[in-house]
Amino acid sequence: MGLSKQEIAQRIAQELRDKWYVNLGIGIPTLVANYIPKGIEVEFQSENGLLGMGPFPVEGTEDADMINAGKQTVTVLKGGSLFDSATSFAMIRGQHVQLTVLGAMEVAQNGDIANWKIPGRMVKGMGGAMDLVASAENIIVAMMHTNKRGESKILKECSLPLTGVGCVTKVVTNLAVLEVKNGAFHLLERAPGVSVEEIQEATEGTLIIEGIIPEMKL
Amino acid sequence: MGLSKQEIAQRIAQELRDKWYVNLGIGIPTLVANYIPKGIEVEFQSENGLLGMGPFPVEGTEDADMINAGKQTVTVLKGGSLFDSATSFAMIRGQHVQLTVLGAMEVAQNGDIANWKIPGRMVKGMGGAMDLVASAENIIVAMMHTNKRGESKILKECSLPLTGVGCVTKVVTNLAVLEVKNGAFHLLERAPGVSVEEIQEATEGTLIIEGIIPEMKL
Amino acid sequence: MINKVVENAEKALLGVTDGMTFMLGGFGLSGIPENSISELVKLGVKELTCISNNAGVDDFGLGLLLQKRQIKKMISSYVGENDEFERQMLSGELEVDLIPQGTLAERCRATGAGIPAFYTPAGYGTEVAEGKETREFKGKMYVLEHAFEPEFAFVKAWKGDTAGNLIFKGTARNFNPMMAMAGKITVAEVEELVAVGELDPNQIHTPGIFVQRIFQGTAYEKRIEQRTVTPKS
Amino acid sequence: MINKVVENAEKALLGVTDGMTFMLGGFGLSGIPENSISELVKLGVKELTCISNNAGVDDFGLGLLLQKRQIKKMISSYVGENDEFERQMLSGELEVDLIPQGTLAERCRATGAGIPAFYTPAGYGTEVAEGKETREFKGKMYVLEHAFEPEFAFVKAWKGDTAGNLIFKGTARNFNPMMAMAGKITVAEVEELVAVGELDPNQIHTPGIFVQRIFQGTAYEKRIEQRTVTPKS
Repeated sequence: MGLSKQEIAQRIAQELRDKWYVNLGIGIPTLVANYIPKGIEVEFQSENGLLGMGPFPVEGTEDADMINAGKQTVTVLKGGSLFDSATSFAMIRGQHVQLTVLGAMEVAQNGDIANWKIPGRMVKGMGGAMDLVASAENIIVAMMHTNKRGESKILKECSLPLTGVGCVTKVVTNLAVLEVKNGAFHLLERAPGVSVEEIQEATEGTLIIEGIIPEMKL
Repeated sequence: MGLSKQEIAQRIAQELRDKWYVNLGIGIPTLVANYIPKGIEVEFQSENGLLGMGPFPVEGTEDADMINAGKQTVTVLKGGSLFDSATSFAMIRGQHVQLTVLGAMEVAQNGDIANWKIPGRMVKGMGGAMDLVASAENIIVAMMHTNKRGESKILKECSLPLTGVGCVTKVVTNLAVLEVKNGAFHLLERAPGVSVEEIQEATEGTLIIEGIIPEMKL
Repeated sequence: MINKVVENAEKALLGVTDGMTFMLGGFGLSGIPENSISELVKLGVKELTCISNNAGVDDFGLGLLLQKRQIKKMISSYVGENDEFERQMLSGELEVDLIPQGTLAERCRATGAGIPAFYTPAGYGTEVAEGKETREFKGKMYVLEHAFEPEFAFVKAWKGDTAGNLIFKGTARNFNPMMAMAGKITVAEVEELVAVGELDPNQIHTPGIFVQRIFQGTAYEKRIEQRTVTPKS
Repeated sequence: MINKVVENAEKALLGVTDGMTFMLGGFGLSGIPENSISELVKLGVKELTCISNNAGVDDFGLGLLLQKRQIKKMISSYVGENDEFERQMLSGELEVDLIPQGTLAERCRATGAGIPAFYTPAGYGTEVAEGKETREFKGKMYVLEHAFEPEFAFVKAWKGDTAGNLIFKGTARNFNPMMAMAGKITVAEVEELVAVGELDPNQIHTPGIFVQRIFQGTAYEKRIEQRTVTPKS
């Protein structure tokens, strides 16, 4: 029901603004780079030490010394730069990156996010996610509204160990665009064909619905 | 009486060891570079961002973009490197520099040093001296044993505002080589033609004299 | 790529007002933002707090702002070589905060890197540490030092591209890279402004993300403070 | 210039013993010290604490040391992609300390820069901050993080000269420069060892002062973890 992963990325791309530096997490967020709106310039930062990240290399030119934070072979655009990990996180911690887009297992109505650990299961680590969510002013989460069992991931309180506290500003799911403020989820847009009632039902956290909720335009 | 400034530098140069990185302060310490013992390799660090500092440039090749911490035009040797001030003081604070040689107005028997401020007079600032003395394991002070009025600068306690506490390991003056340990100055060597009594008289701090004190060899 | 180019110093300094806190790169007279300083003199903004390792000489560098009494407070590590500075300081017209050079460099970096405070051994047991928190780590004493909050940072580079990437030359690098990181608005003036693609991404000293405005500087004097040479043989 | 060259990995690792703490550069499999890791396997040293952003894959990188059960504890930010790691961790054979990537990078730099501790926002309010000091600066909460104490750091560079100066290539730079700063003994292996004078002093990423031993590496595999390409059109 609702948006595909590609469409979630497409909707998030509408949030990009001219002259923003953007860090895209692994998964759906990475796809956002395919939908940059016309007429704006953004630069993608990869926290392993790359600014001005370009598309995948042409077959045969891939280089083990040129990867992104997802360990995929990538390229650097003209005007890009390479640097060490301390400088990279100086950019992130110092709020030089205007937008972070990342995935989540759970988001809470106070802006908490959980996306790195499921107790009892294998723990792979937080990578750069804790630095990113503790630092960025704009944090958009790309995620499915519910888990495979149909349970809401848009919660009153996170049940999983947190990645960051009170930091998420917006959530784009397969069902809706939600703004996180004043301790609640504010419904901004519906996915095409999805009703407000369906969103309400899939949302465990407090959902504020004000006025007529428009359908997303993709 | 005793050594010239050149000779003080010459004596200090004997303290250099193979493979040491060395920071030389302004004044007498700078002259140490002229007396590197044969058969050893040392590299000079200048805290404004230069490692492998070479001699003054040949007339006509001087460059405003290549100076040392004393603002003198210098050169960089083959194998040298240039870096920013934060990296430079990372080298210093992180104890990657094996020896610091600097001047002083006063040194005390507990290793305190004062060399940056005379209250009531114009204060020029400490520059990098406080970082250097707080960090280096080997700190040799190059100074005159007494001031212009003949008063000792080798003291029980510093009277001037401190640059660093308990940090000086050795003092080379126009009269003597002193080791600073266990709360006292230990007389190691006399300047040629200077007697132990003359050194004792010029020293206000506790002076330990054990056995026969040899004359310096220059 | 995001284009950071502005036409000239005048455009680059848009928004500068009285009472602001600035960082200015350079060590001695090497690597100082000559064009931005000239523009500040021209603008006549006053009551400035200037964070800069040195204070120039009487007729060059920050000395020019001192002559016009535009500076209220200097935060530096070494301020000799400047008679007007001395006069204003001794007369109490000018506030001066002297801090160890390595602490100054690290505080600039911390500002840009989102580190609000760190511990350093420099100055422990001296008047520099008075009123500051101190603490022992593994048997050695340290002082807690904080980040700054500059509104503008003015830096000078050798080469820069339109995306704001900078390369410095020789020891003119000094404080410029950390101050570039630290400015809320960082203005970079360069000796040579080039198109994107002309600088090797692997050899950038300051990535463009840290620079908000860049312009082609003009008429660099690059004065030498202590000309020391080896005679031609 | 001080000559740092040693003949090979065997000479470079002289003094390595059981129970030591190492830093190892690299992000994923990019920029890892392949030769030093092979030598550690050969030496068979055990009970190691390894500080490295990742833990390699089963049959490459730090995975090779894990296979031989040489590692007692891993300090990393992300350790997926490794079945043997998972088995040892879940069985309790392997201690794992997971810390945010930026905190890891900054702790490495702090180690080399003589900064015993600093404040960072990363991990505040999470289990990463449990048992750690927290503190408010200007309305935001931060966690106090400390330097490490590694006996050896193993880094891999693209080019290096006999004085120990290093230049990295592309994103293979990552953690290598800070770890080079941090090692009590830093061992650098390079793809190309050159004479002094062949590297531009203005373009050095790691000044030689941070490197105690350097050697010409051999037989680099430089494995790619996720080969993603654009088809030839």
